[in-house]
Amino acid sequence: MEQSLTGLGNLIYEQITNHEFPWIHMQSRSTDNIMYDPEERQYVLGPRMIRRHSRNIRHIRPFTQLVWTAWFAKELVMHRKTSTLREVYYSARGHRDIEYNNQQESDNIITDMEVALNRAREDFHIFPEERSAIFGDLTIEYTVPGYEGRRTNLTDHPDGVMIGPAVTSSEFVETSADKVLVVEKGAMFTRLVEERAHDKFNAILIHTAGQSPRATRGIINRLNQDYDLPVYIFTDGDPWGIHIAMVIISGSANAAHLRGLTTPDAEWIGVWGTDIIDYKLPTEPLTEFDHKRLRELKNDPRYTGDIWQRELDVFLKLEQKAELEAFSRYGLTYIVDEYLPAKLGS
Amino acid sequence: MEQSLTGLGNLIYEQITNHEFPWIHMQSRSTDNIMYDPEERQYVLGPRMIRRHSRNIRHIRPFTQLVWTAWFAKELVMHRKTSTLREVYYSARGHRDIEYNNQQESDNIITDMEVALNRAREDFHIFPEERSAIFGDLTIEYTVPGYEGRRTNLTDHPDGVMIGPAVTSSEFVETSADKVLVVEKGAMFTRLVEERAHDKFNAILIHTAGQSPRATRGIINRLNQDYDLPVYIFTDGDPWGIHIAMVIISGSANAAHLRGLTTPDAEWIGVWGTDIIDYKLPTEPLTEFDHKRLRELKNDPRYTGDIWQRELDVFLKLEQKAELEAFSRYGLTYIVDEYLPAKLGS
Amino acid sequence: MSQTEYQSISPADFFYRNREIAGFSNPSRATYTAVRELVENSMDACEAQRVPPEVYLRITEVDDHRDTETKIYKLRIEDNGTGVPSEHIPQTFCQVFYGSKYILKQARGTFGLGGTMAVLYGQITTHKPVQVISSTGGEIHEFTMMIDIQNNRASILKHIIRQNPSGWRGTALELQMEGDYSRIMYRLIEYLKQTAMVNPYADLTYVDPRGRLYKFERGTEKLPPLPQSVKPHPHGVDVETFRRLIAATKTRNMKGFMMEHFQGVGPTTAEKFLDLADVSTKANPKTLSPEDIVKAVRATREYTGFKRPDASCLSPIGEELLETGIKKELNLTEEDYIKVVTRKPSTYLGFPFVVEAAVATGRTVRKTHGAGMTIYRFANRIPLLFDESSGVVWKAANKNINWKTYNVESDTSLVIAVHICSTKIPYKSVGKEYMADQPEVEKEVTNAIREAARGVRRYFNRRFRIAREHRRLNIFGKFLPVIAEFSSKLAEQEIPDIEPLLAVVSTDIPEVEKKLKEVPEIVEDTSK
Amino acid sequence: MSQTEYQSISPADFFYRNREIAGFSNPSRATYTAVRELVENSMDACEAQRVPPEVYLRITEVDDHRDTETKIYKLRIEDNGTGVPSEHIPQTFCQVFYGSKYILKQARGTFGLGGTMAVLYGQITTHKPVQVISSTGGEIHEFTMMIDIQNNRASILKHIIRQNPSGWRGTALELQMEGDYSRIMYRLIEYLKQTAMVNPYADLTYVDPRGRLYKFERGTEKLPPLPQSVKPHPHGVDVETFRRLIAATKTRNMKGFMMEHFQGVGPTTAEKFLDLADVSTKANPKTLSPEDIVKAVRATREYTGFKRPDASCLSPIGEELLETGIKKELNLTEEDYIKVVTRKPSTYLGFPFVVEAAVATGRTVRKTHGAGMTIYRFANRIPLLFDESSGVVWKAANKNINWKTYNVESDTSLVIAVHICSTKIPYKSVGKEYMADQPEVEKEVTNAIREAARGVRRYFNRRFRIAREHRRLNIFGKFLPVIAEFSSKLAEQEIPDIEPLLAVVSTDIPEVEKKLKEVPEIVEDTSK
Repeated sequence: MEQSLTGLGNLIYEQITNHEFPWIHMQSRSTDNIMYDPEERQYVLGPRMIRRHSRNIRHIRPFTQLVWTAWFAKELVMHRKTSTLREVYYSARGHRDIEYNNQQESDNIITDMEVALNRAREDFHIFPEERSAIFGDLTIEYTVPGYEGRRTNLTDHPDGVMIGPAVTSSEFVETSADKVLVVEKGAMFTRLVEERAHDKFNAILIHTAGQSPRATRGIINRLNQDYDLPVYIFTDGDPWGIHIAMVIISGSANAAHLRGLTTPDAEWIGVWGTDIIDYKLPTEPLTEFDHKRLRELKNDPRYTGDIWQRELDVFLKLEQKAELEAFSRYGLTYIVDEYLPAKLGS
Repeated sequence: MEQSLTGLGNLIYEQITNHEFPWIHMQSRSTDNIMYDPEERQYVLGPRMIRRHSRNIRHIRPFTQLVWTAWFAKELVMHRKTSTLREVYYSARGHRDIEYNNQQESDNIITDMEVALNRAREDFHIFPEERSAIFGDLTIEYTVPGYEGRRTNLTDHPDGVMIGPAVTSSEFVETSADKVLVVEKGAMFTRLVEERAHDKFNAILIHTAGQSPRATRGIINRLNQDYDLPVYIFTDGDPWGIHIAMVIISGSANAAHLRGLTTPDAEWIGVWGTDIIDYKLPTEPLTEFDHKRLRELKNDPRYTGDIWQRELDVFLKLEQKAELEAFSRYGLTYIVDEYLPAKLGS
Repeated sequence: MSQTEYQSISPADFFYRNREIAGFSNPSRATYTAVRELVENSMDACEAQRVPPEVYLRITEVDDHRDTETKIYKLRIEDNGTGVPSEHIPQTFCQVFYGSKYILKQARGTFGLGGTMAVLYGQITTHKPVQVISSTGGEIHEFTMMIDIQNNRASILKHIIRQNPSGWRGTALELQMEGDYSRIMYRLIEYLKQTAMVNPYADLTYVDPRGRLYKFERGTEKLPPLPQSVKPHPHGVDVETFRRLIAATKTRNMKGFMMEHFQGVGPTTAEKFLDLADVSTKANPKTLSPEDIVKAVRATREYTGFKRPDASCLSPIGEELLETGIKKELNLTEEDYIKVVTRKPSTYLGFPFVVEAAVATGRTVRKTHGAGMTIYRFANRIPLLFDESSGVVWKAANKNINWKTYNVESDTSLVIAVHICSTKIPYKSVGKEYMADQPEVEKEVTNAIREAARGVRRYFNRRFRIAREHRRLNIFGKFLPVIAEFSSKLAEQEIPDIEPLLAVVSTDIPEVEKKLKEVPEIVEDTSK
Repeated sequence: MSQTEYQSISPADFFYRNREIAGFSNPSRATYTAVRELVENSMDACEAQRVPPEVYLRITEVDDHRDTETKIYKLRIEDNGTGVPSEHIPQTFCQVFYGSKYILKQARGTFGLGGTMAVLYGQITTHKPVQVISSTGGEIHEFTMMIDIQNNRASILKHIIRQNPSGWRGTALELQMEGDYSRIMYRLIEYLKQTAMVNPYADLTYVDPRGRLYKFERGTEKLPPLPQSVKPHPHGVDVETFRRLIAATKTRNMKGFMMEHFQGVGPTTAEKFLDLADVSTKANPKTLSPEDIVKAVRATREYTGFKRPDASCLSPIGEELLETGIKKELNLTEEDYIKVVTRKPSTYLGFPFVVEAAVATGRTVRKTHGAGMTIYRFANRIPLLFDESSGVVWKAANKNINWKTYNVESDTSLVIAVHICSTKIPYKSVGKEYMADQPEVEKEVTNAIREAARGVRRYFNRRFRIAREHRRLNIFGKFLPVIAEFSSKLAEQEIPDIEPLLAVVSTDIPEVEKKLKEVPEIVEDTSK
């Protein structure tokens, strides 16, 4: 890690001493250079390269920010610290010529760095703020400073275990579970824990807290790859929930430059449009925005599979959507007693 | 718990059999009946009572919803289940005459029930979705089904422990800490854990994830009351951060009917307006809305203390605000190495 | 150095050179104005005759091989009015500033220009003469004429006199003009429709250049009273009028002069007024100095004791007729709101006028007119279609009235119709499309709309109350069973009987109100 | 059955009864209109005399004990123009439809009504005579007169002839009228200010009723060329004009007739045109049938070969004078944008006209006029202040032009001034406050504004480019040291020297541009 950052420094340093305006080469992240790779079953960057050139008046500021961010990352790695994206943004404050206008800009430069160095930001110890959680029979061994070698079982804490830097960087020791059940919401996660869904389905439960953070996608990928556990994803029945599932399965365009974050064999088990009909779920009408999004998804190359096209059509036809909590209509245990068995059995 | 709910049922049942339109008596929650009690050091409800009367055409629907909600709560308690506020809202879906228009309406009826029965909703096993977290040397014993008697130490998991129904309902066994340090943000909490602030300051660390959930306020109160631990609160330096601290200290008007959620002796240690000056922190300008809010706080009876008035004036004069992360300007460890020692020492 | 030339021109020449100020600015507008002026003259002639008007209008395209939008049209109009005495026919139709309209009573045309301007425009665009056939009951006179524009007089090409065995009375006129029908078609039909709306006793027939027949049939034979010529009202009379009256008077003193030449001035009023004006009651009018005249005239504006002007020279449509016309036109039902108000006569600059206003709203109005306000404007029973936002009615309806106080929002469907009748409508231009905002007129229009709108708030409230009572009766039957069900589950009891409670509320509304009083007052829960 | 009465009235009587259509609708508006008409007459008289105008205007309050807003004022106006020959003085000032303005050349007043209407209004509100003193260089004639309204003629009360040893030439007029100064004060001053703007060769002096002196001094002695009387242009001539020319002609055949009586018609044009009109070149004009005349007239609109109309009868201000006037008035600096365009002459309905337009923007305009568009309208050098949004200029500027293409947003400060000069301005009303949207006029106005605005986009772009170059030179000095610092930290090396790189960019702009070309083209990073 340190090497790649130092290498970047050397490159720029040499350009300057050669009286060249420094520049770097990287894969283009423009939309026309992001393509779906059916073999990898995820988005990948195409072959087009761009230069970020300090001679270009519109590039010099982001170029400078990139160099500073690389330095900041090197500091983190050297001192075994972690940082949130927001802390990176704030750390630039006060450096008058680097200061970001907003966090979006800062996050974007960090992604540039990932592309330029071909590494995930987690490798540079930079994490997002979102908190997802995990629960189930999985024993892990910590690697964070002060906890090296300590083990814990993820059923130890009945409220579930937060996925922070410590879980992300831990080794997985053993599990008796035979599947992974991913839900998008904390409330449903608590419901599943309370209803002992991990026992009933012999599953590791994960909640993503909305769109899944990359660290959590990485954990899902590891559980699927290392332990051969099938992964089932259970989201709201709306375009946003559907896409949460798809990003776990096939990744996002934003992370086209990274590998190891997708789980192409994971299955989205609901809430389907057909569930709305079959279970007579309470619904909300689709908004104009939902509509637009559903139509976009229909044309997205990740959604070519039959199930996806069928369900997208059902939502568009029904003009309705449903949340996970919609099953509460039939009582709090219905989802564990009836719905999930039916779905996981199929 | 069950008794009070059954009692409510009996009251209404008897009114109907007496050919009376049923009604109930409760303390008014209207703003003119909420007053600050300097002895209790929190907001309390005044003596004014109102009737919720099913004969009144504008009351009959909320009255019906209240009866239904009481029944739902009784089911939860009887079956030792918990429910989120959102699940309560969804559980009413499909009951055509009860259905809430939105969750706000449902939450409001639950508060009515709290007032009518003089109990907190957590007693009826109803929780909000927010997730706060705790870390530090505190051993707890679970009481939730399946974990009865199991103990855990809250340093066991280096990402921190989520405060869910299990932690909320646990018994506190022992602690070696001599203070509680509360922060409003997950990122700062992770920073403190990583910098071993619990060791350095011998503290239990809590993050509230924004405005503190009641369960977390209850835990802070217990640590302060049962173990005599002083509580220090560290928030963003803006009207919203200030008020997060104040609600932990003196409670909210919304919970004027409840006791045991406030910690009047807790101290707000920053980010102060004077810190902005003393530490030359990067700032954002106050928005129009911030301004309005600061002026409201100045006239709030909870803010009569000298420190509060002084700091509110400083913010107004500076026309600036600062986030917790602002200290990152001086490096990631500055806050633990320099700022907090200075603050906690004073 | 140039020599400056001086010359005089005739009124006809003036309007020939400045025809756009009379509404003949381009072929399509000229088509509209010509029709309008001719229809109005015919309507006036019929009303003077006290017969329900029957007006027949035909526009035909004269064979014209040019393929342009501007074409030559033949206009023919016939009426059953008084007819024009043969000796007046040439001047009436071929002389500017000649006609029957220069006296103090209400008539549609007030400039006396309209008919002649149509003839003039036809002549200068087609060089064709006008044909007029008219009879006052005796012989029928048929004239073929052109206007001698430079001298403002008729040049008669042909004059035929025919017998009239059937006793026909009326006028027919035929002229050719360059016009543009396609661009003005919809406005023309709208004009005739609105004319029918405020003249419910008239039959209008129109055959358009494409051969389509439009018939607007009368809804009543009843005519409004014929307006009468009256003496001027003293309030706001100007110096010139005063001077002319003095020049013509036979009275010997000012008291007699005031009583003789002005409306509603009796001995007491005359004395009080002359006292305020500081003019002796005994002074001989003929010897009054210019300063005295000015003093007297200025005093007319300050003296507040005059009677309201005599309305007998005016002919308002009347609340009943106007309501009938509008209801018929808008297809209003009993569910809709309509209120028509005829105000008392008022005066501006010495001219009496009456404002009538109608306000309508309701489901039918929403269906036909959509959201927002629709304004219909009429002046002496003429619809005004152009330049709506420049006129006094638009100003009164949009600027002067706070519609919020009538529970009218910007998307409420509302129709406002305003009719102003006066011996002299304060038009801002000779084209007669909108009325100047004379303060007195503006005030009357505003008050008339306000008065007609007064019931709108009550109408909305009533509709709202009816809907609420329906909901009320429903609501107990809906919620009480649920309360019974879940309270019994809570109490772990059988479901109680709610029939006695439902019996209380299922009686009719007045009884409910009575029973409600017996239930103890409930403190309002203001936290909700 | 009522008896219908017929009568004729005089033009003076017509306008007495309908004075609001000439702009005399109420005391404040009447004050404005009277001043305007008199100032315009004076300016015309001076220009006819080829002397830079010196116009003196004074309004004084006549002692009036009444405590109302409406008061009696005395208006006095003096000029150094041609003067009016004594034999024409009574008619010029006391007869409607008499004057020097009924010929085909550009003059400010075109209705020939203004001066007489002011006199008429003064008379009917105060019953006071008008006093006119005038000399064409010889004796000085002093008239005291009133208008005999019923007969449209002057009644002379006094006529004094004086010697004129100093050779004074000019006219002074004094009248009394009822008016309301306080309500119209700001408009009057704005009117004079804008008049000064488009008449930079005139000295205007104004003493208001409160004794305040306003002086608008000339910026040049240069007068625009005097407009000449010309023959009519054939395009759009109407049947009546054609007929009058035929009645008056001495030519024997139509070819000669066309060449003799119309502008710019030579033998070839005459032949081609008559061929299109299907009229024989040899036909005797006097024997033409009405149909032939109509055919010929309609053909004038279709024949496209006529020359543009002769502009010698028009007197545009000219690009240079107009730019000077606007720059002076708006205090524009070199930093601001202004472009003035004088279009080639065009014609509508046979009347030639020229449109001039100015567009200005920049920092000064933003400071003085705020955000958005300000429109100044002028017609034959008269500012138009009322009813802006009804006129053709407003329509052209707001509806016809897509300002986005000029980089003009709704909050861009923009001044648009449009001057239309014509032998006949297409006013919509006699009050002369806005111009009708004749299609030809609308098109010319739109094109003139477009042309004047053409540089606006370039102006904004240039300003933007200059600002950008400043930033550019700055930016390398700012970022290169930071890159050097942190790359050296990353590489764990000493900080490298960036001076050689800064040397490349610190040269001046053209050199930078040249050097830039040597650097290999950079692929655009479109993901940013």
